[in-house]
Amino acid sequence: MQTRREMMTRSAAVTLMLGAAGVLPAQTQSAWNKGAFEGKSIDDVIKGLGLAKPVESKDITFTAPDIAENGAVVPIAASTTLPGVKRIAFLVEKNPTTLAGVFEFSDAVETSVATRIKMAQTSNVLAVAILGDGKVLYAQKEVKVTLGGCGG
Amino acid sequence: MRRHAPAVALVAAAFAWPGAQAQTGTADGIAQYRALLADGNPAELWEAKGELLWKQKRGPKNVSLEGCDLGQGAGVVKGAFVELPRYFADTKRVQDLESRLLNCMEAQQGFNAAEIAATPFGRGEQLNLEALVAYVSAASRGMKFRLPQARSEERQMFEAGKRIFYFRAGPYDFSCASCHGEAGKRIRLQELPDLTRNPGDGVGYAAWPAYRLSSGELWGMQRRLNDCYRQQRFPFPGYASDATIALATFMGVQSQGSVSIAPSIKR
Amino acid sequence: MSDPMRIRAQVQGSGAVVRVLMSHEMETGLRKDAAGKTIPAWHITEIVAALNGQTVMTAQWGTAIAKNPFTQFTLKSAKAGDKISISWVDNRGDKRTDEAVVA
Amino acid sequence: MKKTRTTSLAIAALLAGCATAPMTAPELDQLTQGIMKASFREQGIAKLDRLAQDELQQACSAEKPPSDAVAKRLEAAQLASVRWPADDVYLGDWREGEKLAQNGRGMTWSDPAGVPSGGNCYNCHQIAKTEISFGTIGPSLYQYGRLRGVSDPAAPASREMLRYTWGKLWNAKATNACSNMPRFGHAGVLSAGQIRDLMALLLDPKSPVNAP
Repeated sequence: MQTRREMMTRSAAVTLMLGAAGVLPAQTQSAWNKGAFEGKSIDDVIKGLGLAKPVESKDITFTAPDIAENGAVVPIAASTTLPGVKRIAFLVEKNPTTLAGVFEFSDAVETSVATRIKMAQTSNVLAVAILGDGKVLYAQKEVKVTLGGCGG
Repeated sequence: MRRHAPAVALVAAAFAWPGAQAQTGTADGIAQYRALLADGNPAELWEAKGELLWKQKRGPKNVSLEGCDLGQGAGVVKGAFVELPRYFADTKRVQDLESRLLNCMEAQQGFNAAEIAATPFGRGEQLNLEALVAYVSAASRGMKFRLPQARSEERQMFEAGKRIFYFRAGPYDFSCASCHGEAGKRIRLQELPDLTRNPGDGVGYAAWPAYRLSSGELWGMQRRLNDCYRQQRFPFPGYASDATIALATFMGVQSQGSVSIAPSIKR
Repeated sequence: MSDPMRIRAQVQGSGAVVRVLMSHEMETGLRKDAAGKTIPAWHITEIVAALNGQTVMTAQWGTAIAKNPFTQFTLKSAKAGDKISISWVDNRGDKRTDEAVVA
Repeated sequence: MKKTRTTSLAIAALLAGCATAPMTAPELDQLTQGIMKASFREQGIAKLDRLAQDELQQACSAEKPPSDAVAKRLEAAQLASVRWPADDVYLGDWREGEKLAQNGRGMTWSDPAGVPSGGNCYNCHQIAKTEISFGTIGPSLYQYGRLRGVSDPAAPASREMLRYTWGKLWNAKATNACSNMPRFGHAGVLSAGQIRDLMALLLDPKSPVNAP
């Protein structure tokens, strides 16, 4: 078991190492956004990320299943061809904490990402796209989480 | 990830499914969910780990498993899984993959097989066994089951397995056949393979070992059967016990000629 | 020690599709063990993807990314032989980097 | 472990000894019994006595069901053992019944002792329309009371259906010897009070099961 101090030192060392190797971009060298990840509502998260009010947009393509056979693993994907999108965040309205993850894109990649999230119950899931000019757009979908197996 | 069709195409296919929005919503929804997960089975992580473990010098004797005979000769992995359980002359037993691996770990690497068999799933050497099981089964992916039944010991294990399959007991009166005795049935939303006959390519016996989404672990047939018996409200079947090997023989012979997709991905 | 990732980078058109599987518990910090004790949160917090040493995508993750995470993204421009590396750091300070070659 | 190993060897010897002529059915039965005995151990609340079959379990453990005559005799014996509800009160609270129907826990080796079991109903049956995750091993029970004309459970005309349903829940084998459904009352899986709640879920006109 390690002490808290050791852990912090190690974490800082990792960040420094990755930073020195040019692996971490300037934006994420500041640590993980604790405030945003502890948010318990969409508003909390938007505030935590320091964003403007999101506007629903058809330009964000958001893929999620209608029904999740297992809430422990829900495949989702978001993409957009809109220019200027720098980040995409995934939010689950009814999870204990709302923000699942934030992806940040350089010009070398498409603004398109797929991942898998956990859902505690049936909920709206949002893909929030953050543009370089401060605009915030989103698409959402309800995903039903079903009970499965013998339940024992 | 082994299938090289890009996930985007799979996603598109899932949504272009005829009548995706139509009346049978639930079944289509589940099919769409599974299609979205088809690419990128975390079982690959276990396959990779298992390959390392197979080749790594380990145990009190510090040797690899490359001298282990899974039925195709020492060190031959490809094609072994689809011919198990089978009779082994050195142990004079019909053995499934897990019990055979235990033998090799004891005889060659110097591990204590009984101790590993008694270790709870998902801990210690059991974790390594699961990786080995993923690796060995993956080496037969796409091959058809062809369990040997030439020896009387093998045929007797099939017959015993059949009897155990239909054996009803416990407070709920369940047998394996209670849930797996008829085609087209489900528990909740999960289809139940009919194991009284050949359920086909990649179904039932031909889909295990598998990555379980619910626990995020890789389950071999031993763990699959163990949890079936738990939910049957039976007492605890010993790891690699003859009852589990007999059942595996019964199911494997039923699946003769069907293609193994193991390790697959399951709810 | 953590187990290796599985990284596949496959040329598609002038770019490449990158698929990554990571071995990680991604414990939420909300579950209890058999004795009723809360299992502490343990999850990947940051991801960095680089192409030939140049960062191309990063991510911050919370506890709601599924166990044994899967992520897919697309490089606009890549050719066979290019080197992709993926690094993660978790909330315990553990880290891992794995590499793959675009094929 | 040592004990298991010795028994395995004994079975191996038995297997080897019979390598010349195929085993007869009784020999295979005996072999199977030996394998079962050597393979299981008790764990938590799941003791080895659970492997001891009663007459009905034994009769329903073959590939083919028992003959009609045997089935009839077994059904009659099961029916005779049904305990009917005290004070003629058949219906409890459908809300509690719905919770029980959803609950699939109880009586496994990972369940603690003394915790009431669930009914496992949705595992095999469609029941309320709102639950889309239901099994199909048993028939749909949606609109159960409504389809059977039970508009007033207290009316004398409803009595036969109340008794039939109670009998099914208490001991499904009383009407179908080798039914896949557990004998919830008979085996002590559910209490009479829990069965009343399930009765209400199926038969109370206010239950969502019977919503028009």
